[in-house]
Amino acid sequence: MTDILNALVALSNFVLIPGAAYGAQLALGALGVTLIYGILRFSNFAHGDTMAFGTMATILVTWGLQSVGISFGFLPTALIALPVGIAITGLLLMGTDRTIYRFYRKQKAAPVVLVIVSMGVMFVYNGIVRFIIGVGDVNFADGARFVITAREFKEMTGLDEGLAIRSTTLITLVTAAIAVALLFWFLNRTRTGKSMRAFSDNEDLALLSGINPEKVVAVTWLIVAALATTAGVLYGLDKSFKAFTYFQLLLPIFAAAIVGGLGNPLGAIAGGFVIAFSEVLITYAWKKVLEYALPESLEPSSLVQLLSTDYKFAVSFAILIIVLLFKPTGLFKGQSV
Amino acid sequence: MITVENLHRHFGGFHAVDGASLKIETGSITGLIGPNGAGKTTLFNVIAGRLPPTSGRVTMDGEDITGLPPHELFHKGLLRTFQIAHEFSSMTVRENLMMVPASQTGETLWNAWFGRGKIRAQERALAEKADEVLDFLTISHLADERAGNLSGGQKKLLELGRTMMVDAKVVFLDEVGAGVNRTLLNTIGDAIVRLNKERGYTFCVIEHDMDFIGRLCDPVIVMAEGKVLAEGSAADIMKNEQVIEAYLGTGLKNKQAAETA
Amino acid sequence: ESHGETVKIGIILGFTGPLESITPDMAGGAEVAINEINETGQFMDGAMVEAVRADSTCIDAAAATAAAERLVTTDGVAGIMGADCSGVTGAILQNVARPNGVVMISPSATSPALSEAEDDGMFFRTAPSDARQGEIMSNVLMDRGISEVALTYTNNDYGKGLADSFQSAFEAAGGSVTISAAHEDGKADYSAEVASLASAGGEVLVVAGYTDQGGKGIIQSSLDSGAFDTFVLPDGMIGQQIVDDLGAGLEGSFGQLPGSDSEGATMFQEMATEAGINPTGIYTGESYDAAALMLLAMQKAGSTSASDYAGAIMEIANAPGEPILPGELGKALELIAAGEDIDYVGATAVEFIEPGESAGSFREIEIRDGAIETVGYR
Amino acid sequence: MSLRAPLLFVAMALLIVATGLVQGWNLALTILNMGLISAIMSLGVNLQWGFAGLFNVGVMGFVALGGLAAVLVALPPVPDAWNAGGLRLLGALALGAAVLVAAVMAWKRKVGGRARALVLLALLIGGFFLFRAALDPAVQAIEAVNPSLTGYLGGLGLPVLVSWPVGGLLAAGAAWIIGKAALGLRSDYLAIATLGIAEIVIAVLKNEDWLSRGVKNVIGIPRPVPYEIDLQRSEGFAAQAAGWGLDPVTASTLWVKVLYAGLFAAVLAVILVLAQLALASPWGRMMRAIRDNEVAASAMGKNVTARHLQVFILGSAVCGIAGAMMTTLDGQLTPGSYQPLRFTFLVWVMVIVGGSGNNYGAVLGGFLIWWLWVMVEPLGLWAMELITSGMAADNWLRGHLTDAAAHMRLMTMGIILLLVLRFSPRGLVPER
Amino acid sequence: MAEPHLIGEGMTGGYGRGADILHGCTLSVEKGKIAVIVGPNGAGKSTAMKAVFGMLNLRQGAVRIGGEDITHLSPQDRVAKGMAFVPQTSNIFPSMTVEENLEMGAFLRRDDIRPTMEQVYDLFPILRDKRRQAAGELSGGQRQQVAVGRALMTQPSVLMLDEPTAGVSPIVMDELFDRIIEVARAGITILMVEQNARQALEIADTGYVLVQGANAYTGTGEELLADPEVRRTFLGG
Ligand SMILES: Nc1ncnc2c1ncn2[C@@H]1O[C@H](COP(=O)(O)OP(=O)(O)OP(=O)(O)O)[C@@H](O)[C@H]1O
Ligand SMILES: Nc1ncnc2c1ncn2[C@@H]1O[C@H](COP(=O)(O)OP(=O)(O)OP(=O)(O)O)[C@@H](O)[C@H]1O
Ligand SMILES: [Mg+2]
Ligand SMILES: [Mg+2]
Repeated sequence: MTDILNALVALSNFVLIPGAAYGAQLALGALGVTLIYGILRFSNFAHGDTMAFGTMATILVTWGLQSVGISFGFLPTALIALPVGIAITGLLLMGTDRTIYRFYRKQKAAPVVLVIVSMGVMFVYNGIVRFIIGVGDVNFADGARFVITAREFKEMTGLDEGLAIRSTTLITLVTAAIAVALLFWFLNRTRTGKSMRAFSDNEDLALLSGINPEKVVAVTWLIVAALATTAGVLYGLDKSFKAFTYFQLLLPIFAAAIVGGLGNPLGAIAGGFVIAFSEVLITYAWKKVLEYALPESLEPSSLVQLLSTDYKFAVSFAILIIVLLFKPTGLFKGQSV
Repeated sequence: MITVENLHRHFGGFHAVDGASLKIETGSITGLIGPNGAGKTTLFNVIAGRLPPTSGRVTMDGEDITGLPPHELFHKGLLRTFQIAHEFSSMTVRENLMMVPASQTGETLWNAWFGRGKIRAQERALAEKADEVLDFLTISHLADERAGNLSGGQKKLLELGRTMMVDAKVVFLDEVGAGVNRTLLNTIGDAIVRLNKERGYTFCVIEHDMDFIGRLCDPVIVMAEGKVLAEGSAADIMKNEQVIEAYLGTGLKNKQAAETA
Repeated sequence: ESHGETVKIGIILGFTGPLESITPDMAGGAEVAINEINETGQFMDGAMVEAVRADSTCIDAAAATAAAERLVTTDGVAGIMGADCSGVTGAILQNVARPNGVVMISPSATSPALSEAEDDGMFFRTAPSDARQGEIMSNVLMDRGISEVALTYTNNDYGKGLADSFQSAFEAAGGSVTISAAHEDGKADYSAEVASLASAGGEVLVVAGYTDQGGKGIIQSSLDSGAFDTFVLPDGMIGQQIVDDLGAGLEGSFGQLPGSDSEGATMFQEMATEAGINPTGIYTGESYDAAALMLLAMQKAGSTSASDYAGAIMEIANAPGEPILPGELGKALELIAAGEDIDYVGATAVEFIEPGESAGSFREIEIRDGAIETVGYR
Repeated sequence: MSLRAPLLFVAMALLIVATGLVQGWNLALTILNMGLISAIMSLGVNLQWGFAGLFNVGVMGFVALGGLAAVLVALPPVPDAWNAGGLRLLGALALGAAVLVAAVMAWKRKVGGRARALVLLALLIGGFFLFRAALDPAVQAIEAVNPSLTGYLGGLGLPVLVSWPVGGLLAAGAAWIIGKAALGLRSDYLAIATLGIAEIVIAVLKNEDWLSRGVKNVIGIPRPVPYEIDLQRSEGFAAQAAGWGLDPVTASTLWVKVLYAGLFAAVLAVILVLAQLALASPWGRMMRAIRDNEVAASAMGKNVTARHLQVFILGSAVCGIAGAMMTTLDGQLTPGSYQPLRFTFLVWVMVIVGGSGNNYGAVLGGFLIWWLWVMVEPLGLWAMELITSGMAADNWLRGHLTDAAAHMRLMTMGIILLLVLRFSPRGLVPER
Repeated sequence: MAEPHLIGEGMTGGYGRGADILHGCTLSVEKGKIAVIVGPNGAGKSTAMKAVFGMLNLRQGAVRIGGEDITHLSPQDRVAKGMAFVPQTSNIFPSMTVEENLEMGAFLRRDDIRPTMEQVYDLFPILRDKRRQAAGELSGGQRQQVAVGRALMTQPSVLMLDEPTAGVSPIVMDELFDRIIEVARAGITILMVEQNARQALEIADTGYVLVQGANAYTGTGEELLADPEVRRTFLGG
């Protein structure tokens, strides 16, 4: 019996919880990507760097707060700074839209042109972030890192295996759930949300219905700023902030948004978990779990690993491709241009 | 002859085509009418291979053609137009027509690279043919315009024009008349009759303009709610109470009564 | 007659790209040596040395080649301190350095394959060979009575080479490696790797990576999930930053990095701190040494032409001669000018073996009370 | 066509010449050579996107396969490794392929819903373990052969030029498999699928050491042109160089680059002519029709799937050829250096900035963006100097900015990219 | 006589930098009346409608509503002035449900829209059944009904319809024409393009025949219907 419990705890500790944490992080990022795709109809390559910028802004404010001695108890101080970070990022995004994207929107440029333009923006944000905060690792987490550590868990339960739960994991999961619910409600139930969908569906007709495109775009960027900054800060609290890693996050985030179905918030969430779990599960070495779960005589001598971790990205992409082969526009029937 | 046997096409729980059976006789101009949402376009889409049927069978001259992809059906001589115009918007109007004929020499890369001479002759013939068609459709001045820039009606004409670029056996016309000027539509009607008489094309025509149907089609098949409601000559159909109730309405009946009177 | 001339040295490192967070300190290290030389005013009858930086991008061989081409043909550098990643280093060596006859001293390219590259005697490196460090690491573990380890390495020539050499040495010595799992640098999440490492088990986890890259992510994730408490850290993983970042988690972890029982390392740390660069940054000492060696060799040959001074590098690096520590470059210049032999020791106890690479003696360290403490030399 | 394209090409040539005059001809030729290769890559992508609207974001994978070809063709075989496990390895691969073929055949059988799925699953899982059981020992044996220098099977020892077409074939083969599976996907969904496949290709290259030494890299790939050192040592060449008024070192470095440039230019010219002929033919018209409206094209008798597959294979093959050329030029294969940013997205930038759908545009974009990619570094530094020139030497900001100067590189790239697209949103040489 | 409620006067212009499509075209409608535009394909009917709605840059001419010059207003501002427009093509939001399409029509309204929506459903009963379905999945005729419904939701004072009956079945067409008369009686100004010209001209107060971007014939609906030349050349005999 305890063996079974140990097996379950080991599986949770190394697969389920980390997978859920990573999945929720990807999901939050993917929400932003999917929203831009859904409303403005292009894949925004600058999203990773937008997350980096938002996080950087939040970090700077956090430092400010910390230096005057403000903290948030067992929660990270960065959460207090977050709204300010969002506001700054919002300004940046709206400014970018004004100076750059709007021109192409007016021209009715093909989506792929906007994609390339967003690459240009990506390079520029890239530079801005590195100018301001540099290229190194920045640790800005404070407050309690764990809700429960592996050791505490072992002591509490007397099991051989520990179970660690980080506070950021919980915050991220809760935030992702709230964000997707809010976004879903906003897009499908509110007037502004519907007008945004209308704008994405048929821009000219939206105009004829009296919808103000500039307002739609501004609201979109503001929500994106909130999503990107929140995602970036939560990720940074969990791991650490480093500009290059945020750029690298872009690919799994895109993968999540696409496999879930572009333009669909629920899809972004589902996609995040699909990507995260396919990375963790397929390359997992089942040895330990089986040792607990199976009788002595059947215990495996090898690692019982389907593929080595070298292939974890390959595997997650392979799963993504297989999903797409069966569901060509993603799990939740996304849009396509 | 095209036969459709007990054809079903469902979208989720909705039965757009719900057990339709009908025949399109070789050499006929068959009309297909019915209320909006009766399943006419869906039926066309299934016959022409655009949508797979949920169940049922389609044959052409005895051969089972159910579920064949559109391009194979095209090669068998089955052509169709689209209710909502599907032009190649970034190509010129002439190119839109010239791309239609199948098995052009220049459509293989080998010939594109090494058979320039042959291609040139064929292209010239194609361009001439295209210009003839454009002339007929009264849009020859637009030959070099991007098709995306055409007016709504002109796009419908282009749809029709494509079917005139090749020798087809069976042509399915989905509301080519909607949005087309009535004077021009009459000319088109004449052309359809001529193609039917002189070249033996079989036509199946969806149209809501009863004048047009009445003038051209025999027989007329009426669909409603995914099934065949009635079939017969145009005159019979227009007197059919069921059809009047579901489709024609009393307004037109009154008008026609007035006109005949 | 070279009085008042300017000698240019190219510094080609990946200032953008995956290694962008460590390269500024590396370049800084090299520039510390250059400034030191300039301040003496005794280099080649009063010539001044100027550093010209260029971006290797670490990953883009073609861009790196173009950058090196510019340094050599446009700026006319007399030697190249670089490059960092083995891939671009090989490309620059073959396509620019060799054809133009320019010396390259890389502070960090550790691929064993580079030893065999055709180099016409133009290529040197101050980074220790992966093969040697593997053996040392195996000894360190064996001496501590540890016989079962899990191993993860960064998936490049450095990590792979080190992991391979360690594994074969360790297994030959009777130890067992439960799993050898690669990790990619700069990725978002390392749960999958840690899950497999934990499942395979082992007394300690050997992390052949970089302090601010995937290696740190792996350790962080292992600590979070309680998978391992003790880590074995080779050179790429040792730096004060990671100790500060991970706090108590690294307590009791140990490892080794190139270094000898000389004051060189400490002296360099002081100099670096003064110059405002991170003294424990990876490969900063190696960069300092690379630049110093190159310049001293020029002094020795009395020429900035590679064909003249390339041969002098080995002579200077090794005994016999007066040992030279960081901060003593002025003395070295004087000795050379006086026609005496020197034995450059530098920040990393440079000792060159054929074909021009560091033999490497190692310093064993352990993390105690949040500090990196030296526990011995090997 | 207007004068725009020729003028832009002249301007591009002038840029390169100016680079030569200001910064030296070696640098100019280096840029030109990679520019030629970039132009070929961007032609390949243009074939897929510009002609047929296929959003292939897996360019990197095909380029890498081309690079692999250079190793497999040009390096000498490693007899010890072949003896250790070469045949066993080939057998294992054949077994793996057989399992896959069997699985595909089982899948194609129209009968038996759930039973078929189960059989398929059993086949795949069983086959996978069988395959691993056969493969792993062979791999271990091969990789154990002098791992720091070889540890792989080596190549065929043929002239490296052979690897260019072979690279194309390798990429084409991969494209065929990928196309069969994934071309049903549209727009961004196809994009992410191809991106994923490219990542898988790179993962294989990085981790299958028996194939091309994985991350340990293969260096010293033989060249199709002489080595500078040999030229410098040759009496005849020295005399020649003196005749040109150059010292042997400069002359040899220039000469080698000129030779490469000639080879690359020839390949580019052939591909460009073929692409241009294809675009202007009925085939090109058919492709554009498919790009504009697949549904209508298919109703007009065009086999959309087959055409997509064809053009996907062609474009990928072109990328593969370019990849082999690039690896030849670098003289080494370093799988770790294949990054999507550089080998996929930068190529896309070339196509879009040049003008998608237009072969000349793609070529121009290839040259221009490559030139920028190399030149933004000094441009960025220079801009930074300009910005900081007014500041005091010990100004904190100045120090901070100077430290960050390297990042001006990407920023400059971004700004120039945005400027170019601002003034010609449809590319420098638009389709029409 | 006071100026007509809606007037597009001497409109000249075209798309982008291309050639002019309209050449001094004039259209006007009195308040609560119906004006119908007919003409061959490509005559510029849709272009004229777009010009009146501000979706085209006019080089010459003016558009006035109730005497107020609105030539330089954006389309949204014209919606705010009580104008509604059903374009000829892409006139629905395809991925939104039928009901959401109708709601978007009422985007600028702040009052209760339920009654109007009920009216639309009464007029087009099929839409009630399909109200939760994405409009892009509807049949051609059903889409057309959604498009007209969307415009009616605006409760406009000027209603502009570009071929509203294209593709709708006779029974719905009759309903639609009846409804248009009703709407006009309620004081709403109606400007529409029709190819079902005979039915349309029967209910028209004013008819315009447009040829090559210019007015060719103008008169009451009856006059045009009675003109044999017009009948033969434009109305199909
Ligand atoms: N993709 C789809 N998903 C769901 N329902 C659909 C889809 N396509 C069509 N339908 C439904 O099927 C029914 C039949 O549509 P179809 O287009 O065949 O009608 P139709 O007879 O051509 O009508 P019309 O005369 O208006 O063109 C309609 O009620 C429509 O809403
Ligand atoms: N977006 C556009 N760009 C350029 N030219 C256009 C554009 N739209 C229409 N045209 C051209 O303007 C002319 C008038 O088009 P318009 O759509 O106004 O015709 P219409 O009278 O409404 O015809 P129909 O009855 O066929 O709808 C046509 O010749 C067409 O080719
Ligand atoms: Mg229909
Ligand atoms: Mg029109």
